[in-house]
Amino acid sequence: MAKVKSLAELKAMREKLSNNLDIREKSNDPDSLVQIKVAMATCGIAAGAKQVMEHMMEKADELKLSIVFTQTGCMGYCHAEPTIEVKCPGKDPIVFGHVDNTRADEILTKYVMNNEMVEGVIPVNYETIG
Amino acid sequence: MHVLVCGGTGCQASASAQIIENFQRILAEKGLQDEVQVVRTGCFGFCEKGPIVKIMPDNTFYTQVKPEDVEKIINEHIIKGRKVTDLLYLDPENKEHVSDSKHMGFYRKQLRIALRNCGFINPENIDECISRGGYEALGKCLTEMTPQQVIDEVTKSGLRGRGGAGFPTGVKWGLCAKNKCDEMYVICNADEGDPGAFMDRSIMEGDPHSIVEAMAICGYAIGASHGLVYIRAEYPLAIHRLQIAIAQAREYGLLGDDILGSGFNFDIELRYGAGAFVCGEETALIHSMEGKRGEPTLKPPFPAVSGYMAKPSNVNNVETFANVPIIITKGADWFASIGSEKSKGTKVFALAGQINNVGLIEVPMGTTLRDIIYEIGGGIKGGRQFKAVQTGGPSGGCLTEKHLDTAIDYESLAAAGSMMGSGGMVVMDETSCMPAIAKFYLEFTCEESCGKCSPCRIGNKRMLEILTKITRGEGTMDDLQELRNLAAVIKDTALCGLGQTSPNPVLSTLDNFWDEYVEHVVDKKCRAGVCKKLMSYEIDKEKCIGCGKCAKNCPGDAISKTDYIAPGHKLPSMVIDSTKCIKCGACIAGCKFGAISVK
Amino acid sequence: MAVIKLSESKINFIKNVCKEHGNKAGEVINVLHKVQGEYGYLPAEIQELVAKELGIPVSRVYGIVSFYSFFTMTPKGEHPISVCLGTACYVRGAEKVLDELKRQLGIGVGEVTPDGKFSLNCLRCVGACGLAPVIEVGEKVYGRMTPDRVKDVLAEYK
Amino acid sequence: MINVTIDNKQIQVPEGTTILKAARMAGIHIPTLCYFELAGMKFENKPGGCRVCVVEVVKDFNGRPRRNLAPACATDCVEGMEVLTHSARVINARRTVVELILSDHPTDCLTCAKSGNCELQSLAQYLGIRDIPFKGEQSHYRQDMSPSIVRDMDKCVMCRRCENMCNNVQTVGALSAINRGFSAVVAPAFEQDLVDSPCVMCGQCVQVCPVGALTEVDDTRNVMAAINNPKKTVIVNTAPATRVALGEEFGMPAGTIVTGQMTAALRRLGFDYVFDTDFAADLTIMEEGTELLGRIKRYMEGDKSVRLPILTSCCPGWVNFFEHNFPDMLDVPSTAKSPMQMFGAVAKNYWAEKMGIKREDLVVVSIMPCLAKKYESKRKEFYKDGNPDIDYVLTTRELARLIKQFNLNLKDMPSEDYDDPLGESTGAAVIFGATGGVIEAATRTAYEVFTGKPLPKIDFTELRGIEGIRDAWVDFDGTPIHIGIAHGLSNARKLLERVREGKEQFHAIEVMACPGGCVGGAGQPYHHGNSEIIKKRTEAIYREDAGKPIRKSHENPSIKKIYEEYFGEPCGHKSHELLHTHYFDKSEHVEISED
Repeated sequence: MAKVKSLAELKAMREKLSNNLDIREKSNDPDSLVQIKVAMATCGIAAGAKQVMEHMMEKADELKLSIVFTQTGCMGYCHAEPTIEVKCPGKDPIVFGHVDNTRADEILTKYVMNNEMVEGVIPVNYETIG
Repeated sequence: MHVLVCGGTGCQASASAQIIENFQRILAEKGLQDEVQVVRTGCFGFCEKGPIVKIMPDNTFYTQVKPEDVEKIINEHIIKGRKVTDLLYLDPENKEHVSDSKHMGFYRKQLRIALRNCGFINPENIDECISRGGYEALGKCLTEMTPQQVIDEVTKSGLRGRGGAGFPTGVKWGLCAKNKCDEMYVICNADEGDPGAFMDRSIMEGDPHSIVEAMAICGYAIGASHGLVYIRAEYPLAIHRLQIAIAQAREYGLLGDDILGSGFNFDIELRYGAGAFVCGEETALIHSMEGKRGEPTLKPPFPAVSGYMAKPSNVNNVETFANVPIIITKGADWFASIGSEKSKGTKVFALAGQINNVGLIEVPMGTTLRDIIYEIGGGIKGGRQFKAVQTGGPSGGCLTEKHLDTAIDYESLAAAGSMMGSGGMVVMDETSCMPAIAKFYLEFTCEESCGKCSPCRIGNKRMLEILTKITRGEGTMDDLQELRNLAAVIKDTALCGLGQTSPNPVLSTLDNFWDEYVEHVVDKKCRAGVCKKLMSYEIDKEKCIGCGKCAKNCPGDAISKTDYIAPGHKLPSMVIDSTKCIKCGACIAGCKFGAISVK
Repeated sequence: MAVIKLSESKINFIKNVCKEHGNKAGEVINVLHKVQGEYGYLPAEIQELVAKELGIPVSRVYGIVSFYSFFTMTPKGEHPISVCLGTACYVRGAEKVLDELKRQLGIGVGEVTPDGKFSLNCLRCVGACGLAPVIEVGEKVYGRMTPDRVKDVLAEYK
Repeated sequence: MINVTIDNKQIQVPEGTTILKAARMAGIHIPTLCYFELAGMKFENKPGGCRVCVVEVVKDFNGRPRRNLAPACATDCVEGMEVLTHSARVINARRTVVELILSDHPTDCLTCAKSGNCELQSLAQYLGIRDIPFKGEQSHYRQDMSPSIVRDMDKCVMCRRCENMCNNVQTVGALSAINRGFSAVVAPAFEQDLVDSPCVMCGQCVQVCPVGALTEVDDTRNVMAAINNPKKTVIVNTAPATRVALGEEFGMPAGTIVTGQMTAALRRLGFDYVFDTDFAADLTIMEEGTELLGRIKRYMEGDKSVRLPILTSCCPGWVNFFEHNFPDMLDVPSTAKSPMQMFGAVAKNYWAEKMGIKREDLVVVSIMPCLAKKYESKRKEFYKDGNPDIDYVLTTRELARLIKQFNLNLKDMPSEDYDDPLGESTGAAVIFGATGGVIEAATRTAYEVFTGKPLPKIDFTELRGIEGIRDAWVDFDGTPIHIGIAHGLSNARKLLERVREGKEQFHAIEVMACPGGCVGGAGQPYHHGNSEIIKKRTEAIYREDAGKPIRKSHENPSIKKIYEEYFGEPCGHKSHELLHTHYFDKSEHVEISED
């Protein structure tokens, strides 16, 4: 990676990166690309977020789902760890709490594949400055 | 169509299970079970108005739904498409029914500035950070602003130290910048020691780049090229992510020499704390980084004059730094528009204790405790009675019902006998005994006192001993007086912030829960049932059927048969020998007849 | 002549760590972190060698080791148990969990079971307040602990 | 200059003056406990820990009152500051703080070695404390008794003076604050005994301890038992620095010379013979001076194996220090024993033989300004058949206590002379008691021996002074000799490191462990930080020298006689046997073990 040499370059980079992320999300196969973020802060991990993420990745492979998994920091819902955010194309992201392997399977097979609601939805309760 | 029924503890307690059952039954009766799906969700965080039912996709939000309301919702809303107005949320301000959750006050209570990227980006990927505008503030400072302008901007924003004391950040930077020197340090205090606080940890785990960026900005502003993060060794994940962030920033040239072609050099190293709460005090922290015992020294000299390695140093807390980049990009005026008159912006709290929605929250300064506890926190666990909320950790105090409508900021919390502290907020219900809570905090302070000054080393120990006496029922009214005197002298004479604030939990509980202390001392009673020495277990001989299970469970052979057979029972009732009872509670746990109680 | 007796591997490891830190006195805490990370504890001989390598009195090293709660001079058990006594855990009953652990293990805080299997310690806040009360066994965190669960948790390691 | 108002008194003080110092300038007494300053010796202890000196700042730099009380010792005055040192708030706080300290302090003043000299005791009196309202746990530690120092940490008030002294002034590093909170205390690593630590027994920690936590080992009972034993012949020798300090214990001004009265008092105590360590000091000069000249000659003749500079070895604290810290340089110091050990060797061999007293029936007592001397007397190499050359060492303070117990007042004593022959000494021997004195005495003799000419001037004032490290070139009739002097072990360390790194070359270096040399020794009357006292003692030492009829060691008739009768020549066979010693490596070594 070459070093960023100026603010202009940084701004151009931001454009490109957010476009890239967008493209990655929307281009070639807009219907099947799903993004899942797993809250991986200490308390998420303590509650088993890692295992759940691994499990979901395996399960997604098994189900031949193309899903982008990313880890992220604390979403703030410590009472409901592990928490994950699922963003299906064209829809608002939904946060699920208390996700264990069983519920993870459910989220994949019901919500992601068939758009059926599953238990454990947490409403987003804050506004973020972006 | 989806019917979401809150399955959180609070709502469950108020019959959400029955509501779900009713929905399923009535929908099935009407043959709608395939069209309408009933889902039990996690807590909506709005337990005060529970049980909550949400109809998707139109996002209608019904509050305080009773099982008998279900039929009406199905008939009116699901079948006829008409909202059931009287079940809609009533906006307390304009008394209008609000149906859409996005427009409800509750959801606007939280505002994430410091946590803006937490839970949003992958903290281990700098690209995601940059795509969210990361490092642009640094770029702006380096290319468009002079160091003085940066300081002025931060000063103008009204940002104050989030570590607890609330010193204006811009002013602090300005003081340090005055002492220009070839070797200066920017220090990030990430030694979050308050038990029950995890804001800083979450920020470092979720958005480490904002800390890296802010430290570089600070370095530019004050003229330092060295950054040091003093971080708790107990936070391995935060350490790991910070290390990654620093390495990535170096790789991108956002740390190192000649950052963004500006000629400004800055780099960051990590230093590890080793478990000493007092190292949150900036002089102690500096000594610890120098490889010494973390003992504070008197200020002045302030670190801005003589800090790390006797060089001018600026110490800020993680959350303080996390606010800096966005102040630069969005402007001081924008930041200053949020919050209360003297406290600008937001504050992150680690909401914990006997509350439904334990979690990390960020609210504008000036939000009331009531909003935080009941609306964001979802109220008290198990529907029990609120008793107190502790802010500021071992340096803070316990606030009560009467403080719930206080708009929280640095001044109001201090005026109420507590303090902002780093942001621990622990909610307590009637099962917490306040003298025992004061004792808990003092135990902590005693354990964490560095031992350098006599008021803290010996004074806190003596206060703890008096509190121990009180919780054992051996206290006297004179002891209560002595506690107050001692607390006042320790506050007045201790060397550092830890010692000076250590009496706060005692003073605030004495002020707000005097009756409870008097009960312990005079009546030898602990109403919360926490102080074992003050408890006695008794068997109601009328309720006891004489099954003897309690006697079997008792590890101390304290329970035996009496001669008395209660009317309607066949076996003689049992009795507890209080001299043998160790108050373990095994008898109560085993009694199915509710015959045993704690007095 | 005072003698510091240590195995060759330990001597080499410690000397290397000190060297990595430039044998600088100011690095003593970082060095101790690494050495304790390797051996689990910091017995007197190790502190003496660290002091010698960094050119500082061993009293200063001990002054540091005895100051910071993270450092310990007693070896930990095979499965070190840490009970969080942060406020959130405390108000949710961590003390009862601790009492039960003490009872079942038959040891006090800071002690190791005679078979060397478990050691018991307290710490202040692991930052998992959402799961309070919390205990750690080795690296694994057990949330929402109750005295009843203690037996099952211990059984996992027996 | 800045203007401050203390207790309504307006004064001007230089910038950087603390409230405490400003108050002292204004004649206002603020009580202190942890604060300690040895002016001119670069030692100031102000951790701001005890909080006894707290004062109320009613007007701070910003025109507003300060929220908390401020420690006067560590708070600088600022322009316009207004301070109250004795307001009701201050007195209540001060009193409570002292009550708290007392609540964790044994109240065994009746039997405490520090009683009467204890700063905490004085404070309690000053504040009129009659009861300790706080009852609670008290700290308990194992008592540690080394040959020199008793550590009773139950009495420690965490003033940190000892720690500061041990680490910064002496760079010995035996003591550190350990643990934290209520358990915090000052101790050697792992709370091991001092004898197992790098402690050099200089005892400066004892000299500065405000309470009875650190005191000297008391040998007065043993000495009285020996005197009471009719079978024993008990003789005593008195070190140079004791005669200029003992008077202070009897209310005489610092720097009063009490040599004759001390001798008389010692006779009244029942010592059979009263001798002078100064005699042995002259002997030391003969041996050490000869050794120095020998090395210089060999060096000038081209022998590159010779170790220069020669280091003096009279100070047992210093000997311990280089054994611990400079094991690679053990062959550098002079092998000459200290004057005291030379005295012991001469007394128990030459003199005992001459008097027909059996070694085991002869008890040799030393009166020393020093605590390390107690340790030195117990070194195994100074024993013969289980019997030590020096049986007991009493400090100046212990001697004062004995004299008082005998209902004697030094002021009323007649002036008496030492006994012969081990009582005759020169001015060169007396100056051993001050920093630079040993090397000046050696120079006086070495010059005349080396050049064969009489000294043009006897006072080498260039070797005197109070600077921590000094050096001077002395012209030995055309041969320039470079002499270094250090007192205080941090200075010794600095100088030695310079030598070790080859940055500077010396022919001879004198080192004294204690600030000011033996006059500032740990066994001397407590100076409580008043460095004027040390200066006065030093001046007295040089006055005593100037008043002596003979001022060069080699001119001492008794010394000449002992060489004729017994030793033959300096550094000869017999003197090697009795007057020289060797050193041990006490540093830490790493050894590979199994496992």
